[in-house]
Amino acid sequence: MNSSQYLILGYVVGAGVLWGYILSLALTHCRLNKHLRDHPEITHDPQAQ
Amino acid sequence: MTQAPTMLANPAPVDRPQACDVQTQGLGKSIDGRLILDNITFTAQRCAITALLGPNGAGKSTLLHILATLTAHTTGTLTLFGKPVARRTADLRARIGMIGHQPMLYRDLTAMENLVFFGKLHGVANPRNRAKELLDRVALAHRSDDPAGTFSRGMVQRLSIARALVHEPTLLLADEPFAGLDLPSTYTIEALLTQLADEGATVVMTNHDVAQSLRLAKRVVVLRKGTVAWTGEADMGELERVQREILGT
Amino acid sequence: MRLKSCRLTAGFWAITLAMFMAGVVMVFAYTPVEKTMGPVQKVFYLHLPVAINTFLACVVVFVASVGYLWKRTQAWDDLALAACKTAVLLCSVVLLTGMIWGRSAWGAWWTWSPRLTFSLLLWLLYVVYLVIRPAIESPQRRALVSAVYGLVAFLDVPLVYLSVKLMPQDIHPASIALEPQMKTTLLFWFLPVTLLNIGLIALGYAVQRKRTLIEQSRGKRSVHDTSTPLAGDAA
Amino acid sequence: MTPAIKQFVTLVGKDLRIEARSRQTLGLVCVLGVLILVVLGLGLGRETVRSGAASTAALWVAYLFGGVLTFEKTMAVERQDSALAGLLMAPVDRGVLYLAKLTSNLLLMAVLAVVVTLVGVLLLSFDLGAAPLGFIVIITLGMVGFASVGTLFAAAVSSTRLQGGLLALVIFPICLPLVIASTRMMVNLFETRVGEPASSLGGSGLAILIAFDAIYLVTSWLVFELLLEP
Repeated sequence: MNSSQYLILGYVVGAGVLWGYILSLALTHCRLNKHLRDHPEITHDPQAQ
Repeated sequence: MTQAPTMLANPAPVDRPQACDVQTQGLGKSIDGRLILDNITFTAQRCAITALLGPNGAGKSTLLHILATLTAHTTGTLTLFGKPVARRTADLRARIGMIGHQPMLYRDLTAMENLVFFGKLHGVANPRNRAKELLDRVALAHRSDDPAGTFSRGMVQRLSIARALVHEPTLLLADEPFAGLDLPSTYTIEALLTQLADEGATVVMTNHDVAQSLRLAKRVVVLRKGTVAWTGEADMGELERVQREILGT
Repeated sequence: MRLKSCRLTAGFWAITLAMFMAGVVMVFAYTPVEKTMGPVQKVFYLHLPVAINTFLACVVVFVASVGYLWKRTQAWDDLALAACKTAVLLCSVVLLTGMIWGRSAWGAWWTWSPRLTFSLLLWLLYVVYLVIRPAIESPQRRALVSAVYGLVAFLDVPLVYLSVKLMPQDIHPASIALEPQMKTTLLFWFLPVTLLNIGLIALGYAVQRKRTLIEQSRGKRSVHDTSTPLAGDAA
Repeated sequence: MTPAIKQFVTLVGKDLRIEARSRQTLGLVCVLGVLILVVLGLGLGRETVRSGAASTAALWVAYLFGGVLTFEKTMAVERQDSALAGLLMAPVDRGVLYLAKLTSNLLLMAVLAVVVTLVGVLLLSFDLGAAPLGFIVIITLGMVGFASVGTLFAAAVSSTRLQGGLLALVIFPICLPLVIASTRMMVNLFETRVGEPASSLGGSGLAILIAFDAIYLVTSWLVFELLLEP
């Protein structure tokens, strides 16, 4: 591999890790939101002070 | 010896039994916004045993830890020996003895060494004499040079009481002092606690045995789900009532 | 209200992504090639801002840990955890880009140069934060131990820096004379990476808050069984 | 003696008495240290070991792992039967509790160091005579820093389920800078270079070690109380 190819590799890996993680976080967020919508008692519990 | 050894060096005059060394007003404890204890108001009188009853998880142990100033309460006020408990609690703690689920002893040290060690930490003037006196009192003098790890459950519990009394506390907190004891040990410890109260100490204990608590204590506080469900004079006639309060029916 | 915050979030990520893209375009089309190291030197524009942002994330871990020790509320612990995950992620990117750079420039994926070693130790320091958490069962205890660790770890960072300087010096570019275009690109890159950092911590925090909420609701039935500190210690 | 010093002496005396009676920590720790030396000695081979760098590194590994085990063991004594709760009920300053535990740990580690170093001299032909004073200074400073962090986190970790290994996991990354600095200095002292006298103790290195100790010690001393009263 030559220098330019390493450069491209660097950006692909860096951006891939960052945005891949963000994507997975966003998906988790949506899943949790759905879970909370399905179980309204979690957020609106009279016992929760 | 002409006089029975006392556990407290200077028994309080028995003519002031109404004094309350423990007072709580609207005491609450929350962890992460969840209430463990809520609006606990009760008093424990001097020269008497006060029993905290309630199902598992009612908050009895937490309350006892708050009274011992080991855990901070989050709302309300706690008054010990007439002083409100604020941040610095070391001087108050010096007047409190505590017996927990666990013996709080070093199993590799002998009974004597354990007592001398805790006596020294509390700044007792003559720890060795004090330890001897206490070992006599809890009937362990013959085993004073054996490691605590070799003791039976009943003996450990007696040594544990001796440890809690080493600095002559005026308030004794006992968390399930009868748990796992056989009948002879139970009677010994009952006698010890009663005698302590007679000598002028304030004793607060948690217990599961309702009948025993009513027999020993002067007042009973029933906790359920972190709140005081019922308080009243300990009277054998109230047995069923107290049991119903504990069950919440 | 809900829709508005939704739009704001979407807008935020759109801007961040757009700036990130613009940065990439700048790197490949605008900035000149460095003479001695060749094109691979351009990894630097991603590498350095991410490295600086790793520190910022560590600062957030520190602040949140102190916040927890002070206020003892779960929210601070959630923030510390989110920031710590971000710090580890960013540090991983620093390590990866650094390794790729090194492979191209010196022919080895890894050299024990002070700077790379420093990044590795920093990474380890914060990975341990994430690793020990599941080992502690009681949520309060977990938050407390984590907060103490987060505090001590942050104070440790300058010490790590000092210690790697004691290591035998290796080849590493001390400094590169930056041409104006290079400087512009580098400065520009701080924007998307910092936004990314903020977004990551915020999103991670939101996710963690919800997880905590669900976990707490599961434990609610046994609220009154929470062991008291001393009983917990005995276990 | 002020009450605090009396309490300190009582606490350290208690730890030593328990250790003298049960010998549960030192026996274990010393054997572990020797085992590590033997394993590393065999693994590195005769020629590598004879270079001062390898033998000092092997010694450090033995000290550190032995140290972690020491911290775990001495804190387990407090957790057993909740003896710690008894300590907390006493009007003792939490800082005194910390310093007493630290001192006990350091005393035990000193015994460990003597044993391991002697074995190192015998098995790895470690040349202690080359710079005995520098060796002692570096070891002492290194151990003070290491033990101060170790004592703190032993209190944090010992109440959790996963004790074994967890403590090492927590302490090592925190102490890495200290380990790097002290190992570096030791290697500088003992690395045998042909026709060159062993280098003397670098002043800047020493200053860094002392700074480490101060930071670790003060932070741990201040934070220790939080871990005891959750």
